[in-house]
Amino acid sequence: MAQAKREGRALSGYEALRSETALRDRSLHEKVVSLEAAAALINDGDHVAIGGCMMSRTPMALLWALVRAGRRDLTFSRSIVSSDGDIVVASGIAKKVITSWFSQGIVWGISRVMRHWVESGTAEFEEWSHLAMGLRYRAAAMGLPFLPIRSLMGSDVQRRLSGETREMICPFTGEKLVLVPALRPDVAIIHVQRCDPYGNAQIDGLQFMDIDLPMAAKRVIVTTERIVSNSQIRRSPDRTKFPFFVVEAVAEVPYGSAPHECYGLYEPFFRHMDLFAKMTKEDPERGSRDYLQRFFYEPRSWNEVLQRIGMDDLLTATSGGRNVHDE
Amino acid sequence: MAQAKREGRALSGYEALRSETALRDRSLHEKVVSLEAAAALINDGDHVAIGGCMMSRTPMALLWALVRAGRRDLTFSRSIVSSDGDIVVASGIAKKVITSWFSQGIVWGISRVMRHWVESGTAEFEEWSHLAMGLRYRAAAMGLPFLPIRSLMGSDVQRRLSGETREMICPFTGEKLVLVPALRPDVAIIHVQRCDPYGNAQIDGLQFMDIDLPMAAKRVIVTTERIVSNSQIRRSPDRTKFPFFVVEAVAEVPYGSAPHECYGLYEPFFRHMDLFAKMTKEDPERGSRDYLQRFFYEPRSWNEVLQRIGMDDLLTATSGGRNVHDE
Amino acid sequence: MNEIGSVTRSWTTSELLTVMASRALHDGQIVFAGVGVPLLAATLAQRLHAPGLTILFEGGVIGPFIVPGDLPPSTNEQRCTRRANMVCPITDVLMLLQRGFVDVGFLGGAEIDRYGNINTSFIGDPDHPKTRLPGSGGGNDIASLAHVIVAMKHEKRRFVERVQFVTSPGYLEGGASRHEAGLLAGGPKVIITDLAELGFDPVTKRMRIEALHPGVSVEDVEAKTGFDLDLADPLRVTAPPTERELEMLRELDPDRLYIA
Amino acid sequence: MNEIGSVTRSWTTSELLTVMASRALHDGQIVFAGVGVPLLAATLAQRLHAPGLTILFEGGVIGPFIVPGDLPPSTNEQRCTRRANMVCPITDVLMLLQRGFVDVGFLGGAEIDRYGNINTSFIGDPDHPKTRLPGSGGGNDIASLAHVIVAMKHEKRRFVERVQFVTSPGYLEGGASRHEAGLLAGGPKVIITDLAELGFDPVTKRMRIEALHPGVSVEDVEAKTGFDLDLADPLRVTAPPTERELEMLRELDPDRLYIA
Repeated sequence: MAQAKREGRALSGYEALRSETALRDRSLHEKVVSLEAAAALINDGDHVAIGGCMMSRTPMALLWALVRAGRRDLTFSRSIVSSDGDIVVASGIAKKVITSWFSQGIVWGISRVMRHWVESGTAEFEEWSHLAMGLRYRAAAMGLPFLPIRSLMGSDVQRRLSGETREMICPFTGEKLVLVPALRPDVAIIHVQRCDPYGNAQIDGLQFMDIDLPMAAKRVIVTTERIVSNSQIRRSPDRTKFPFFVVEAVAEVPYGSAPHECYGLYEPFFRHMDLFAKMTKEDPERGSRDYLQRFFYEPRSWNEVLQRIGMDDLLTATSGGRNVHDE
Repeated sequence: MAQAKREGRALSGYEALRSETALRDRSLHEKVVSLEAAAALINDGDHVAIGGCMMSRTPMALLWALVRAGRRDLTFSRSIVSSDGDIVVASGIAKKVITSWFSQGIVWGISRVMRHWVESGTAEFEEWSHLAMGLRYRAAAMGLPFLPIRSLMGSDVQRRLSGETREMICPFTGEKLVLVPALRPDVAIIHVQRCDPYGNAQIDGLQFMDIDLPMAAKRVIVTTERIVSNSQIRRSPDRTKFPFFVVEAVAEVPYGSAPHECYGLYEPFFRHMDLFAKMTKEDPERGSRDYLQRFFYEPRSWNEVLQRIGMDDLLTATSGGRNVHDE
Repeated sequence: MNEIGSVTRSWTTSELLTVMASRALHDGQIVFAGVGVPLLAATLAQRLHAPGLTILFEGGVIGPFIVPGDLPPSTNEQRCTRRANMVCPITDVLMLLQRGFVDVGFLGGAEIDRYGNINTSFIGDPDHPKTRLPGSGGGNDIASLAHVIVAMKHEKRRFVERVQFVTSPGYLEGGASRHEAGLLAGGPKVIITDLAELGFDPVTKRMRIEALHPGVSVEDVEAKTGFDLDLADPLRVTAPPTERELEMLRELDPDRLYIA
Repeated sequence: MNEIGSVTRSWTTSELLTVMASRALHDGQIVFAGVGVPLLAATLAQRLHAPGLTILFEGGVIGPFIVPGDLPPSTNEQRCTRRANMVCPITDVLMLLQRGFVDVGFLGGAEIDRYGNINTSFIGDPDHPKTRLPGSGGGNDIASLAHVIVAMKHEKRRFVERVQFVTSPGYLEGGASRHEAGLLAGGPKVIITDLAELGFDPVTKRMRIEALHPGVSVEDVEAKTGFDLDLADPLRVTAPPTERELEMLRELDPDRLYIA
């Protein structure tokens, strides 16, 4: 398996994509696993794409399990990274983060954790524009080697990525276009509101890049607030955002995005996010070590993490989350 | 206006696209018009993209109004064309149909109407693959001059379109790719289940190419089963499939897709479709003349068209339509 | 009832095609199916030997299940969404072909040639056609990007040396020509007719008889084919449709819309 | 309270920036806004003079309306969707920029230079940065594809001759260089600071003072700018924030999260 995987990586081009995809088990079958078993499906060195964006639908419980499992040398990619980025670099599981924006959040200023680990060269932060990230995943989802983009040109963002992008002259218009390469994660980890045991996933509200991500990745692991029956999924098939056959495992994890939000169910746990910012502000190294100790290493289950975050924060976030369409 | 339009057409490339788009009124304002007024927004010679697919969510009432208005030299494009294609060629409003498949429907055999008008050279049927049609609209929706595709190659479909497509060698993989050019209709006409007075359109069930189409076109006209309040739209903004600012006019037309279907509301009017097939089978010219006379020219309102189609057919279609999620 | 050679059979040609096509499908596959024989074949396979098989419809439907007696008129109306797992835009469902998630697509055609190229566009000169056919639809995309099963009646005018127009590419001029044209995946796999199952030589990509239906001879097939066919070695004989297959099939299409 | 030159004003710097930015927006425009000053400015404009103005958020939100006192923490959480007309994928909302539907995008930055290039990535050598900043986000896309309004505090270390890293392109090296680089649309339009409004010479694309806020002199601006500024002719003086503007603004942000 590990051998096949390494070979798969060495391959490139369409034929490799096709044979790799053909080998995936795409049959309709149940694939419910525990959170810990889901984390065990991710290997050292994998490129892991994180679903959601910023503080929303972050698969935080799965990241918690990955940190505890002591995975190493992971590359993470995501549209925009918040404290999830801080945690994967501070815990040492990430060697690289590919994203368009990396900080806890505007209201907390520039992340000291990101700064410490990136400025020291311990973790790499590879910067693309937000649209470029989106088109890279979309190219992969479309089975294409690239997509053209009209931004990036002239900037140092592109210059710094020069080995990665190409330019072409459009044969129809004579205009210059930048080509951004398909980004094909080894694993996409995506948190959703509901999913059936086969992996049919439904997402309410903000979708971010989570329609393209599961189609782009080589494997997909879903965490879900609730596992629902296939019948419930079939009652509104136009709400299914990605199909079962791309999914390898489904784990039910209520509040699996805490302390980030899950649309319609809970808002970000702002007080807890303040706590994280405060703990890591003065001494990011010690602060994040303390934070990880208290909320990642000591709790033996995700429920225990939630207990430590506390009922007050959880209920406040829930109350806010349920107000989403309240005018 | 007509002058500006002709100039706009002569232009090509991104700068033309940008200036044309910048000139559109994209403000949040009400734009409800009658069916006839909606038809009057379409000019002779326009390229009109038809939303929906086959016998589903066809903006038939608007086509009825266009035929009655005696518009000329129109080019139509659509993912797949059913009797709507027969009607636009038989009525003489279309000089060209760009699509991937053109016939009334598999169960009725090859359309005699399509055959008669196309084989005689009166109307042109330009054939693309279905995915190519989709990617052409999508390229336009993305503000790109083309998208790459991995089909078409080696076929006579591509050969016959050779002036239209390009080939390139991928600078990342060395593989050959076909480039299909953006298809930018002058007007997209789209029928939906509900839309607010500003043009925020929500589509249930099958979406076909109707997410890309309105973003691709230079102007968009929506017909809707029901005009709903903006508040109702805002209660589920993730069901809005295209935004108000691309829409120029909204007309409320219940059963506006008859005798085709509208998901969740009514199925195709099969008996009426049989009638159309029967009338046009022996002598497509006389048959479609008779059909148009009876169901297009004589009725003075869409309601009268529905009356002529008849209550029985309407109720049967409605009963079928409402059963969509009935197992 | 249906008579070929000297054997009288208790099934129609469409029933035979459907049963044989269903057997060509395997559990766990993802299958692009049109209405009619393809959809019936895929559904039959699901019910008999491939419960984990997934159907895709061109209209943008993933994992539907048809309701017996309520067959959809095409792949683009709401009946196609019955009990579906997902509904999505057309371009995205077709993209699954390009992404490589689809194992098999079903195609038919007015003509097929020795290299499995299919014509659904023109009979006669495309500029002045004798018959303008409905065209590619998703056929070109399916044929370009997936393995293809063809189910069609065996007639000399349909099995031709060279199709008049390549709507959906097979192995083009044979040999490596498909790959050289840039089509790096897929290709025709099996042609199921009322007489035989035909496949392609792995190297030359010429069509060959793989198996004969019971009571059919090589000569019977040759008589209805417009070019020389190679023969697979060994040449199999298919098992006739079973009672169970036919019963199940007739349950699916009680009005005999597609199996008459 | 806020003191500049000799005039005492009854507004904060953020309030001034917000009011001036709101005035730069017109009815019917489609505006890409981040949280903070941009969102407040766009909302203020909607309520005062641009009721048909549409806000877009990077998280995939079209036409939201913020709830006073319940401001979103970023453009990517559910608070951003309050009273929205549409929610869509991020890639698609950013695509509106490329398609040309967006009139104006708001940007800020650590540094801006004489040609309106913005740095939000690195202070110091990118390979060994003194400070790694959060990066582009949608900034590069907005700056590449739309007209840009920048609202930022006027400080010498922020208004520099040449940014250390071009995250979001302005007019690059000036003149036609932006167009030549392949950026065929958009570009920085106005820079609003606590001292002045700055624009760009139509030909050289060098930054110039277009208007001074009341009580501010050209020298005040020059003293806080790291390069020579051109002057528009005539040089306007802006009207101070009105009571109505300030009241409305304070209603929107009663906790003074962004206007303190």
